[in-house]
Amino acid sequence: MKLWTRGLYRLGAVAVILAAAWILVPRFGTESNLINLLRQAFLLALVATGVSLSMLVAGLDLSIGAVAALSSCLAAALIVQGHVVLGILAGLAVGALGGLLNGAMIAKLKLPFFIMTFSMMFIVRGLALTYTQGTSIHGFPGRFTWLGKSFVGPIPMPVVVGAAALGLLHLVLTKTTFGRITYAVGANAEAARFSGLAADRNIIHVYSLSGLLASLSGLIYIARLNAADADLGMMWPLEGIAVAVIGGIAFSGGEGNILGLVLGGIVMAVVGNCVNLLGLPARFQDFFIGFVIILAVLIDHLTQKRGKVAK
Amino acid sequence: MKRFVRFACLALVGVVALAGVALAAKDPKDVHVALVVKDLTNRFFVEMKWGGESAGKQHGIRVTVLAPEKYAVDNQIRIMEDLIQKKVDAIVIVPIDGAGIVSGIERANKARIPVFNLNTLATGGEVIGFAGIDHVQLGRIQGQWGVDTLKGKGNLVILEGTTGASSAIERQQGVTETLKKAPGIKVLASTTAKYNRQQAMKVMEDLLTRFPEIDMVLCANDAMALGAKEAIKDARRKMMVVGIDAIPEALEAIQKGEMAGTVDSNGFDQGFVAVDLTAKYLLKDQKPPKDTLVGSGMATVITKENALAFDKSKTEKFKKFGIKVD
Amino acid sequence: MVRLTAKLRSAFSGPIIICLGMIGVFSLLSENFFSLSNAVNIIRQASVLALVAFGQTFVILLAGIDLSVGAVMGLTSCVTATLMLKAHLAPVLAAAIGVGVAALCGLVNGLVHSFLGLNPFIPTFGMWGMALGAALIITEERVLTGFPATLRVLHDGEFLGLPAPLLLVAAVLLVLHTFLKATPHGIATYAIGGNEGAAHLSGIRVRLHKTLVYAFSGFMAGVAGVLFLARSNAAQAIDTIGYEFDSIAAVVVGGTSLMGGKGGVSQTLIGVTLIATLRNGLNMVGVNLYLQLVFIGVVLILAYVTENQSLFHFLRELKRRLFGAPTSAEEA
Amino acid sequence: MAEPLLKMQGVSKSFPGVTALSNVDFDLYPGEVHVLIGENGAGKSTLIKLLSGVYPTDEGRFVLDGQEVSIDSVRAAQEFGVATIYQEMNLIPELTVAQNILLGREPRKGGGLLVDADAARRQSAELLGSLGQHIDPDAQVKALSVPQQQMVEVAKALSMAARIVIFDEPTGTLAEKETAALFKTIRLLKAKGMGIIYISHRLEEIKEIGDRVTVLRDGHHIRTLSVAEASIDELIRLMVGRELKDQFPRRRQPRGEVALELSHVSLQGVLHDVSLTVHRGEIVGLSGLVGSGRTALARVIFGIDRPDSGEIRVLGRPARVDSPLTASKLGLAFLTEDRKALGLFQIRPVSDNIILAAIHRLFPRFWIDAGRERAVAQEFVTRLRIHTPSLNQLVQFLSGGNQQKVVLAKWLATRAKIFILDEPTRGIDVGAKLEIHRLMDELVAQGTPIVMISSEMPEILGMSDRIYVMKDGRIGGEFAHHEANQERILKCAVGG
Repeated sequence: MKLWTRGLYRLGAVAVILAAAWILVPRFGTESNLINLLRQAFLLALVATGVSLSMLVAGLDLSIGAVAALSSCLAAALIVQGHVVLGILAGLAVGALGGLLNGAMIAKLKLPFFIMTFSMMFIVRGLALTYTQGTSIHGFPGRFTWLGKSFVGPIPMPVVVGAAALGLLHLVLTKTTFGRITYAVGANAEAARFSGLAADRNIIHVYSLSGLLASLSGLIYIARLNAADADLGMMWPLEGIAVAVIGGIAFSGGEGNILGLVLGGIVMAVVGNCVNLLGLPARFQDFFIGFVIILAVLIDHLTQKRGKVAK
Repeated sequence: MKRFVRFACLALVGVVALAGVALAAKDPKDVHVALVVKDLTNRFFVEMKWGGESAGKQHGIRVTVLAPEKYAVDNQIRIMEDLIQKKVDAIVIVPIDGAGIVSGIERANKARIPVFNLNTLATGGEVIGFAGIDHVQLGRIQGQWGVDTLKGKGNLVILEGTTGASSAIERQQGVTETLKKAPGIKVLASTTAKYNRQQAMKVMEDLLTRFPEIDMVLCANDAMALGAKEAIKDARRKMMVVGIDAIPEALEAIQKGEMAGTVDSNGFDQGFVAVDLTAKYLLKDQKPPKDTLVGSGMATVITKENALAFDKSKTEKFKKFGIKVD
Repeated sequence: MVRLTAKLRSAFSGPIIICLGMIGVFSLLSENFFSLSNAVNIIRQASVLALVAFGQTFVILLAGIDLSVGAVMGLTSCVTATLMLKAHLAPVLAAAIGVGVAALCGLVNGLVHSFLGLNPFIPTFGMWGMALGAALIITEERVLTGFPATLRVLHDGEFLGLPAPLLLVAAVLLVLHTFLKATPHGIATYAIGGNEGAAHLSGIRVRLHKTLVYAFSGFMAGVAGVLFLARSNAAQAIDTIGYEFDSIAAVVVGGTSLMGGKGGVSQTLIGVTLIATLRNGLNMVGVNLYLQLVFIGVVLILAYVTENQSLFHFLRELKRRLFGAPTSAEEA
Repeated sequence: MAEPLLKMQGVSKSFPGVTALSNVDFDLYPGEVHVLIGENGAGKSTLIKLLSGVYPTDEGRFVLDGQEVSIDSVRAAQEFGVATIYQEMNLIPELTVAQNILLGREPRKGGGLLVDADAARRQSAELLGSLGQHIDPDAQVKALSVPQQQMVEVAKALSMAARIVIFDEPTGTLAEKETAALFKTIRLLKAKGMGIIYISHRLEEIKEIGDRVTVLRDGHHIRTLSVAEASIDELIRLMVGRELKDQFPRRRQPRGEVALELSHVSLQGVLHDVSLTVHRGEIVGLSGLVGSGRTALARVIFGIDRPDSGEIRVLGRPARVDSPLTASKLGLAFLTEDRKALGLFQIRPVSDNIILAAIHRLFPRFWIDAGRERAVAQEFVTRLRIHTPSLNQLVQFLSGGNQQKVVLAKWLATRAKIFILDEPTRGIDVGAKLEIHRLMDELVAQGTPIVMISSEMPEILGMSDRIYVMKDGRIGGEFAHHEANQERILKCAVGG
């Protein structure tokens, strides 16, 4: 019950924001803008999945941006040679591998997630730059840019891919044993161990998945930009946290869901979009986002209180 | 622990005493010049690095190229401080911000390490010379070309560089100068995309929905132009996109007809000239001229017609210095 | 004999070993690294981070976290600069106001966190956005320069031949250390971090205390912001972004537990020194930027590992984990 | 009789949704121990939390020797001389004994700015001395044993110049000997003319330590009577409002083949050459003092700690149990002592908590069938009479007894073949206690063996078929239930 009511509150809030934007901001409602809004929202949500998954197990993955950069640069190197499928697979593999390393060090060697992923961020970014030597890899075959540029009816491919990935993730989290164990580990890792669950293995899988999704976002981005740079996703960890927080993923672990994440993505996208549509300087964006975060969390806080009362 | 500290202090004193007598060597092998650029994740500065290193090779001196991992002037100051400690023979600095870097240069002055200022003019401190491209001029070339090709009327969007960065301000200044003389041209929006490709793509997406009619986009560097052009492609719109810097990727885009043009800011020569002059100063005491203007590789906008030729000449030059281009 | 080695091991714990190791390596690779002037240089560079990290230490001792410091530093330096340029205030006054603003940001963090019981990540991260936005707005994203050099004394000045930042940091360290170890409030800080409920039941005003600690963290970020201004002699909103994570890293690598209740400012100083020495050394040796990043990451991990489980154990563990052995049965 | 030290009149308190206390009267005389009993949720804890200023009171008067006072904060309570020793430890492990005792009230120097460490050390030493304890004031609390920690808490109470000391389930974590020591201390406080409020679920303790006893039920004051005239059965009746004849329902039966066998198991410094056998169809009681290695043994059996030597045979086959994962795969179940930290997923719904341990058995094919999940959860909720508004209720909102039932359900769902229950009924009310005992009896009736660790002598004696007594990590002795009695076990545990 409780979780549902909270979901509804958030849905309502987003509806209000959208309505307000629609009325107040010129050209907000136009088809082209909505499409581009949709695209930005889903890409943000996708980027945030990496951070959110680690948050679900009471961790935090600061290395997603760097991992995405490295994996997409390596992938790009293969793709420009025409090995599209191979490149994509390699990219995803590298991402998952990076995540695996994070997870293993955190779960098995008990490194604090902060130190591990923070250091990982440096290491991986460094490797990516060493590989590209600071020049971009560009000129992809259409068979690849298709991933970021083509449309399904009016819907841009990134939205389709993003929606598919998020939907799949939603199923995995709600309808599978892996999902349940993930929430359990986030709620109380020790209890999970003492209940005979493979908590450590779960944490490793979660971080690997987070790395995998990061590299997927990376691939979509380079397909859109039609070029891969080693400085891809510098701000992703912070953007991801913002989306996750607005989406109601709890830092304490074990709370939050994908629906919230998508809503968070929409809110972030709307804020940025409106700032540009209103012709305000970019600088207002950060301010509003910080503001929205507090606001979202306050709403959440109140509804949570309700939840307790409702017992 | 205590014991260690005492030992460390003794050791320090000893080393300092020895280090007392430093001798200035004229043998090129021992001459060490450090080139500090803004950022090494950007092709333009990578070419500037190549230029510097090539000049170093010619003189047979040692050249180290450094850059901050974060685009912030304080980090450049930090690097300069470290180089001062390292007692390099000279520092060539490409300030992220002309005013912000001053305290760094002053520290070098205090340590009597000659500083050569490259590309972006520092507003204070003593430098043995400045070499650089005239950013205002680059802006003028770009703007004028825009005015001419639009035949004096049309809708224009401008993507500025990182707000506050002097190169961005100057390039913008050049553009606006020329546009003032063309009242027929309407500037719909002029906003920053932080010299960054991702940023530019996002900003452009929003601008495209905001303005149904855009004829031309002027970008303060090619990275932004390339980002913008992708956004335009996705929106299935057509308009001319012009950049600055003439990085290979832009040249390809121009040949493909995806970008209308770009202006060469000649990173390689800038790097080369700066290190060359500094080396001459160190080895042969030749005081470099106060200001050296590095010509743009081409005094006009590079378009489909001359892009190929320009690209060739450039790769020729790189080959000459034994730089292998991907 | 055994006791002596034990003593040595405790004295030369984790980060210190790494520090000494680095100093050794860098001294071999760069002739000018091991010199008094470079030591001073490192101290100058470390001073800003040290001040932020001290504030962060208090927050982390409470098992909290303050993500806003980086942005708050920027806000402080921008406010101070603006006041000097536009309102032509006396630098000292301007700085005071700047620090005041920072403390206010911290206070808000503290209030939202402790009185609404929100996870500290959230208010402080929200504050990150708002402070950064505010700084960008008042500076219109420009770099502010050309104000009286009065403040630069803080960074460039010398007293009795000692660099001002050294004295500043040393003084702050001394005060904070005694505060933590020898005053009721210091003990209360450890108590709250160790067991909040118990602290409350012992009559400690937990919420008030927490709020003040966050305000203090903001205050320290402010001071650091002013020192940063004095150092670079230019104010820009985004320049200090990143200090939030750097400071946390410094605190944790130093050996203060993210779980709270364990650690202190002296440990943090070690962490800060380690990071500063590393960055300086890499430049002195002339390692290229790309590899520098890799080194920084690796050393941070090593430092933490050696600090918290002797490298020895770490390797044994690693071996055990990798080549399936008793403990890896969970994978079975 | 003297003036009452404390009178509480018409005290009421309600939380959103629930009325915790309605119009309760309570009084306390100097030099008496007033015992407070009642089932979980009866309002005991609420009452003392009001008295010690943790919650504000809705209605009611507090009269402290003659004059009315309002206790609006923990500090206020302390200033009125009310000190509370809570069920869960309230010390800070990282701080020293002295720092803990005087926390928040440190002796000052340097113009009140600095803590006078020497004075603190002296005062703490004195306080502990007056309790006949010799604990180093500079020792870190985390280095102390459980009973020592409790003595530190008492010393802390004394340091507040307390006139009223509240003990909330103090013996929960103590074994008999330590309990005896604590009672000695309490008598000492009585002698000093303090008033003691004593809360416990262990009715047999009341006779030993109490003067008067007040029974609460569902937030109402039921009756206050002198311990002399109160019989255990009557008290139980007053608490649950219904007859509860036998607290220990056991149907003895012939034991089956060996299910679990430990031979010469040792763990550096904790366990020494422990050998024991558990047969199908029997409950084996593990008795002994806290820290005698009972829990350590359970942890070894369940693979949390790895023994240095010795062999463990499960269902006849030698087993290398090196993690809870393998343990549960082998059909072992371990209900831990600390249900909050190690047993429950507080922020997850009841249904999740019930199915999680069995998740791979119930859903071997990765996908979770929602219908099946609810069915299983519902089955246990009904069978164990877990009181919850719905299967989606978050466990954190259930009462202690029901939480314990959920943990038990979690293990029952795994169809484990051997159960290890560590303090299965600690801190839960008589009603729930009985139900859990019934479940244990059902289990063994079906042949499933149970190893039960308990510090409650009656439970050990009442439930076990065989009893192992542990002492300093060794098996001190073994008794069949008919030959066991309080004295023999105690003698064995204390080793007189």
